Amino acid sequence: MLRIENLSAWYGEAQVLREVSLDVAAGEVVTLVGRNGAGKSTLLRCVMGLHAGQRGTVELDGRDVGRLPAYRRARLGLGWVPDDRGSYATLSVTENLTLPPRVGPDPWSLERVYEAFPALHQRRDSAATMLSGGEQQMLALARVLRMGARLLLCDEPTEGLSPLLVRQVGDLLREAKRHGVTVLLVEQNLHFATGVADRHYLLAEGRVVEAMDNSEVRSRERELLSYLGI
Amino acid sequence: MTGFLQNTFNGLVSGAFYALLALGLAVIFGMLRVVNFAHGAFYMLGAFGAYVLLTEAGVPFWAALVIMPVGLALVGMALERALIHRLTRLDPLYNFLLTFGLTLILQDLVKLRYGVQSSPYETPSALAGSVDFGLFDFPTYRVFILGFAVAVCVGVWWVLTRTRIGMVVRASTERPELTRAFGIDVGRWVTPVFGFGIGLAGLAGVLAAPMRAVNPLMGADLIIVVFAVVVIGGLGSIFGSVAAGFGIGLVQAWGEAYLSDVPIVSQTIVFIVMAVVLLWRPAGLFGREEAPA
Amino acid sequence: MAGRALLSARGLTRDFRGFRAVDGVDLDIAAESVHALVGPNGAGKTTLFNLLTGFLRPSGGRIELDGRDITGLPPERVARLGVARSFQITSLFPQLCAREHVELALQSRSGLGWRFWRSAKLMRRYTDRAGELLDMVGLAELSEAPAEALAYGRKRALELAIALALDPKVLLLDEPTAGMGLEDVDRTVELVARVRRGRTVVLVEHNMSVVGRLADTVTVLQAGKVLVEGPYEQVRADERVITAYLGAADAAH
Amino acid sequence: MTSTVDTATDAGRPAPRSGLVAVTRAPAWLRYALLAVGLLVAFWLPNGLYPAVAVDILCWALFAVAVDLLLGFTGLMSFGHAAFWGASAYVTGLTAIHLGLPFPAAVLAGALAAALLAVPIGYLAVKRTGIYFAMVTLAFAQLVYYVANEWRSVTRGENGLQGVPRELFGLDLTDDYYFYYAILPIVLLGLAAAWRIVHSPFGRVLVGIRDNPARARALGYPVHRYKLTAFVLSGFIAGLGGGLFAVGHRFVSLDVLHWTTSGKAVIVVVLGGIGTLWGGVLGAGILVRLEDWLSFSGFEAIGLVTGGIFVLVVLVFRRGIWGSAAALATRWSASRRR
Amino acid sequence: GGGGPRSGGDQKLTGGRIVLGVLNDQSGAYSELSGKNSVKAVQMAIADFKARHGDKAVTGDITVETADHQNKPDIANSKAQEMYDRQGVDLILDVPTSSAALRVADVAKEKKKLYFNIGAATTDLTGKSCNRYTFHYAYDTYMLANGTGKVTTEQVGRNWYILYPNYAFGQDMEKSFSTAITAAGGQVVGKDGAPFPNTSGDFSTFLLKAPTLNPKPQVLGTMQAGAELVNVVKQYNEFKLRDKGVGLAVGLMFITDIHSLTPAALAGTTYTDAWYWNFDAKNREFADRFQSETGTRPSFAHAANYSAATQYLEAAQTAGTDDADAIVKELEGKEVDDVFLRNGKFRAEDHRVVHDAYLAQVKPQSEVSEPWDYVKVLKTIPAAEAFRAPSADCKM
Ligand SMILES: Nc1ncnc2c1ncn2[C@@H]1O[C@H](COP(=O)(O)OP(=O)(O)OP(=O)(O)O)[C@@H](O)[C@H]1O
Ligand SMILES: Nc1ncnc2c1ncn2[C@@H]1O[C@H](COP(=O)(O)OP(=O)(O)OP(=O)(O)O)[C@@H](O)[C@H]1O
Ligand SMILES: [Mg+2]
Ligand SMILES: [Mg+2]
Repeated sequence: MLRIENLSAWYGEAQVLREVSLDVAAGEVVTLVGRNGAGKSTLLRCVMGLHAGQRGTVELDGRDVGRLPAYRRARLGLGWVPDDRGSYATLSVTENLTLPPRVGPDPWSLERVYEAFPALHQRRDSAATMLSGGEQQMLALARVLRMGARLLLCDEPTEGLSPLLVRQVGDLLREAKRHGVTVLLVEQNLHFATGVADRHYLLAEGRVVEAMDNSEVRSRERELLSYLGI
Repeated sequence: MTGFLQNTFNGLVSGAFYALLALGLAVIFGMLRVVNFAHGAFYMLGAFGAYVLLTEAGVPFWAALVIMPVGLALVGMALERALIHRLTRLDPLYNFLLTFGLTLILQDLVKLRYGVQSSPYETPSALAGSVDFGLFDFPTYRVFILGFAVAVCVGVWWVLTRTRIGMVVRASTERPELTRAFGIDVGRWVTPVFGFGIGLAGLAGVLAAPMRAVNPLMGADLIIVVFAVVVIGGLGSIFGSVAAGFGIGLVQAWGEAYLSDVPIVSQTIVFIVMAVVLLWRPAGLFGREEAPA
Repeated sequence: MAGRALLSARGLTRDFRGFRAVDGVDLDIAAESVHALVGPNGAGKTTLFNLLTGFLRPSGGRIELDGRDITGLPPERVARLGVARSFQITSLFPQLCAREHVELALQSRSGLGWRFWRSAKLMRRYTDRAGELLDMVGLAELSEAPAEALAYGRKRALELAIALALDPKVLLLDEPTAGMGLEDVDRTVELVARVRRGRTVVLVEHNMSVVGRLADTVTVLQAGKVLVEGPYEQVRADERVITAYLGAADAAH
Repeated sequence: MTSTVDTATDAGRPAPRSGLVAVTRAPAWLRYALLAVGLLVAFWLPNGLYPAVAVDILCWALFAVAVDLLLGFTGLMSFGHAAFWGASAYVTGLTAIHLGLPFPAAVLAGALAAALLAVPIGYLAVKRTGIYFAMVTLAFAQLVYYVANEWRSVTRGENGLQGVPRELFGLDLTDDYYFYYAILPIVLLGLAAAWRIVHSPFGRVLVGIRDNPARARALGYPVHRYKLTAFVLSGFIAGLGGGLFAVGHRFVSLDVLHWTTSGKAVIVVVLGGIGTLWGGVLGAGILVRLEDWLSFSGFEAIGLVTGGIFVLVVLVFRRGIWGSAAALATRWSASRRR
Repeated sequence: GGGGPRSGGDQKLTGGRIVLGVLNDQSGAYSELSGKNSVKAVQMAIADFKARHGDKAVTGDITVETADHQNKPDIANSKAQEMYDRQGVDLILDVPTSSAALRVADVAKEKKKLYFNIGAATTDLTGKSCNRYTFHYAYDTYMLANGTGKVTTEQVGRNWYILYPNYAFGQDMEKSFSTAITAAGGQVVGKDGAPFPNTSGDFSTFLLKAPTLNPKPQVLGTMQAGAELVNVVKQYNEFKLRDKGVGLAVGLMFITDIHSLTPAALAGTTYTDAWYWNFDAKNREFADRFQSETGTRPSFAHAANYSAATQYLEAAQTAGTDDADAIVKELEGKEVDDVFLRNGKFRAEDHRVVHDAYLAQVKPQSEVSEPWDYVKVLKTIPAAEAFRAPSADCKM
């Protein structure tokens, strides 16, 4: 579904991605793991079309989207959960949820969102930036589900969530997957990642250094942890 | 009593101008985070445009009331595309400065072409009479202005807070990049909103032409009072700006009528109100408190 | 363990336009202890932090620091009384480099900041100490990089260095390990364990292993109220905490 | 009262990495060379220009530096600094007329009065940041304008305060040529004070506050009080300029308080370069000279030129003249070192 | 290089030539009333002077320098100094705006160079700020009030309501009007100072008050000028005060104001003018020449600038020098009659240049037969009555 080839990206003169190639098949959940500053968030922004200094190919369903502006990509079914959560101060929670247009076949209804996240229902008329950190994270996730995006780009969606909610997010992602949604996930929490993902890419210093499937990760967990740690 | 009612009515009429101008300012600010210093200049262009249309093309008031706001809205949109747009990523102060520069330019351009003398403009004949309110009668034109301004303010407020248009535009201004990532073409929205705000200023200008001296500097000092009005109402708040607009009109009229012995107060009352409001509510009467970090 | 309460709150309440985010919280933070605040998202932890540090004014209740009433003091006053905090959502000076951040923090308790007639070279006296602190959090090589160019996890580390630079009596850390890689989480835990000596630390964390390794006392908040308070082992076994916060599986580990 | 907390995003932060930094990092020889050139130009000025114009340039230079102290280093754009410039002009004029003090003493009195006026205005204004601050200061300056306009018994209203003496221990300073050199030390002192403030520990704190006020509070810095102090200091320096201006023209008119005066000060700063300090001096020289030339040129639309400069600088030349030059110099010296 | 007093030499003319400086508003509120066309008027005066004297002229080298003071007194100050010092100007002309006018008077005194003020209204120029080198030429607040107040009280109605802008000019005008009205047997039943500048542009509070006063005023005297006058008149018409029996008298109005309001809006309004282009054949002849030069009819200020330049040059011709003291001596007490100055006299006591003034009334639109022909002159106020007696405040 998503194919990235020889993607490089720069901030000014500093190169943060070096010839990254990876692909994600339809219906798959794939994670990107890597240490802080490895370039994971930058990669997602490149896919979304939000990063100016990039070179390489980004293909969606076999179509080169490299020249499309971000809003056109979104309409092809891309949904982005930014790492800073991206809540709108000037919009209420409900407005945050109704803002994005539908882009896919199975958009969540408002009721369904509120059922899944009762906390949001309770704060539905507050400005979104007034929410607690975790609530904002839920909002960001709920927002792309509302769009019915086919490919979710989730940047650390569990950061700052309580253990209960982390599990809930896991369930959500698995459920989304059952409905045929594809997910590219950036995650620090290896435990969470193995719970939801099929495959993993290990990113270091802007390069893909390894691609693994789930079982491989489980068996090499110790080694990987130390790799991520050193 | 009659005198009081008349003064109140007049206060509301001058308040209507403040409200229309503050509304345009608030719309633009709310959506683009731009404080448009040139708002007063566009008010002037509205009035001047009506005059030019009348004398050079024989276009009557009613047509001008449509043509000028629409025309200025287009000018505003061009301006947004050509200039304002380039500064959106920077501090809002840059746009404040830019529009300040534009103000000087616009004023001088009109001055070069039409001179500094006030230009004549007559009340449209259909509104030239007066309406009898029992206790007193009142110029029809003033009644018209009041009704018209209230209708416009309510309409705009409704669109911006109760419809999807308002929501999209607010989102686009706050986080253009993110909003784009949601499949919304931000550029398509921001420009018309700027144009719309400018159009409101132009509308106020056309309405003012029959009542006020039409000259290149007519908006220059006015805009500062309107700034004080939006600070009082709360800069981000549409409702607050409109309410403060009418409120200040009233306060000024009452001040002139009942405090004329202490001119220093009646003259500075807007700013005194502003100081008090700032002491008591730094974000303005209806402004939102800034969120904790 | 439970020594004298250094920081305490009585009946602390905060409303936001009719919504009660913190609801009559009584809290005693023992001197020289590590006290963790946990609870579901939106339970009011950050709000409680904001109240304790003066960033928000309570709608009701009072706060005492070392027996002194500090209710309603502005944040800078609270900070100068020795209460330092980090922010949940990173909050730095984007254009200053890491070293300058720490220097500013080190300087804040001297009156030097008011000397508009003296040379800024006076601030060099803090450079060495700033270097040490940055080294402690693993930012030594990045000390000259402007904060805006740091990756997220590095920014979190810098937050910590700044808080330490204030050499506070009470250190309030809001999710210090959120967004950190494992290496950094470990380092942070070690660091907190190191600096806690002679200090009181209040910690908001969702990472239960961090809580377990550090906390003497854990307070669980829910819907603005204190649900349970006690030592870690006791709290994590508590039925109410499991249903409200941890969920069954986590408790099982 | 509820406590408001500024968010980092809301804080006004006009200058992308201030030019000051660029200059400071420029090699020392460059800095001293610039200083020497600056002093030479200052001494030569009344010979090359009409002395009255040169005097104006000095006064405006102080004014601009005062505005830049706030704008560039505290992130606060005051669009109402005419209040301090003008208040000082009036107080200077009044003390000079009624007490017959030597003019430096009168100017000092004026500047102190300006600083005093800056306390209440600043107290209210520093609660807001960014664009709000600009609007609030603008409105308060207008308030001061109206008060001066109404307080006719003291200010003589529209007719202006005429006949301000240039008393200095009986020296004859009626010729602007000599007067220029009489005020030069005062102006240099004012500029040096601004430079010192920016390069003091206090100045560092200001920059921190500019970038993230909430963070600064958490570090224990009373943000409002710092901003207020900066505001008052800036008011004082603007007051020095205003007082000298009054003595220079030997009268004071309401124009000194008009908002267009505030606007002109900001133009001067932006033209010179925000956050560069010396940019303001350069900007003052250029704009004052330009206006002088324009009023003899027969060109009717002076606003067209100043407005045009403004638009141009904001759009394509954002660092201003000094800022751009400093950036160039830094790049040049860096490439030489390589 | 500036600095140091310059040596005059012992020629009769400094620098061998005469330089006239027109310092006025060329871009602001007074730019149409006076502005660049005043420069044209001065050039006409020079041409006429040369034609009159031919080879016998004191010099053939007479030039005009000009500067725009933008109504800002600080600019006026620098420009005036620069004109006298650097451009060798012997006489500065015009200078509207009272604050600027007063400041330039000081400069003239200091530099011992001549200054004829045309455009300013303040009586201080011939009062406490008078000096040996300054003459006040065209009009002042006393003249405006005296003519309109007296004649309107006698001819239109005894009871007045006065609305004035609350600043120096407005207050002066109000006082002068009140004095003139009472002297003529009238009564001021009410007066109000409106905020100045009036940002709301609204005067309705005051206008509505007028008909409710007791006794009811027959005349509304408005002292507003320029754009504010336009606002007052527009709203006066809006509230139909004329129909309610309240006539309108204006303190300070120029022909350019009538043009912008249209005669229809002002029909019947009375005011005092210093000069009117279509008053008699002599004026009209000048006006025709002026129109062929500039494309427009002259205002009083244009005529006054012409006259002032002419009188200066004639005085220099007689004195044979451009030395200011000699010319002052020549002018003081001189009686003249020209296109602007009728029964004119350069009063020695206070340097007021007195001349006939005119009470004018705006014609109804139907009687306007050609462009700019907006008023008829009701009465000529003789020079002796038109201006106040020399003030004791003036100490030469
Ligand atoms: N705005 C910026 N300017 C300059 N460099 C940047 C900027 N944003 C990120 N970088 C650098 O780019 C690199 C990759 O950043 P990125 O945010 O993609 O990392 P990440 O893998 O998402 O890290 P984290 O886990 O901390 O979120 C980092 O080294 C960072 O310092
Ligand atoms: N300024 C505010 N205005 C309105 N509501 C607020 C404001 N600040 C916080 N809240 C609400 O108060 C509640 C508590 O928020 P708080 O940030 O304290 O939660 P938290 O316990 O820190 O959660 P998390 O773990 O997700 O960070 C939330 O429901 C939030 O929406
Ligand atoms: Mg990231
Ligand atoms: Mg929190």
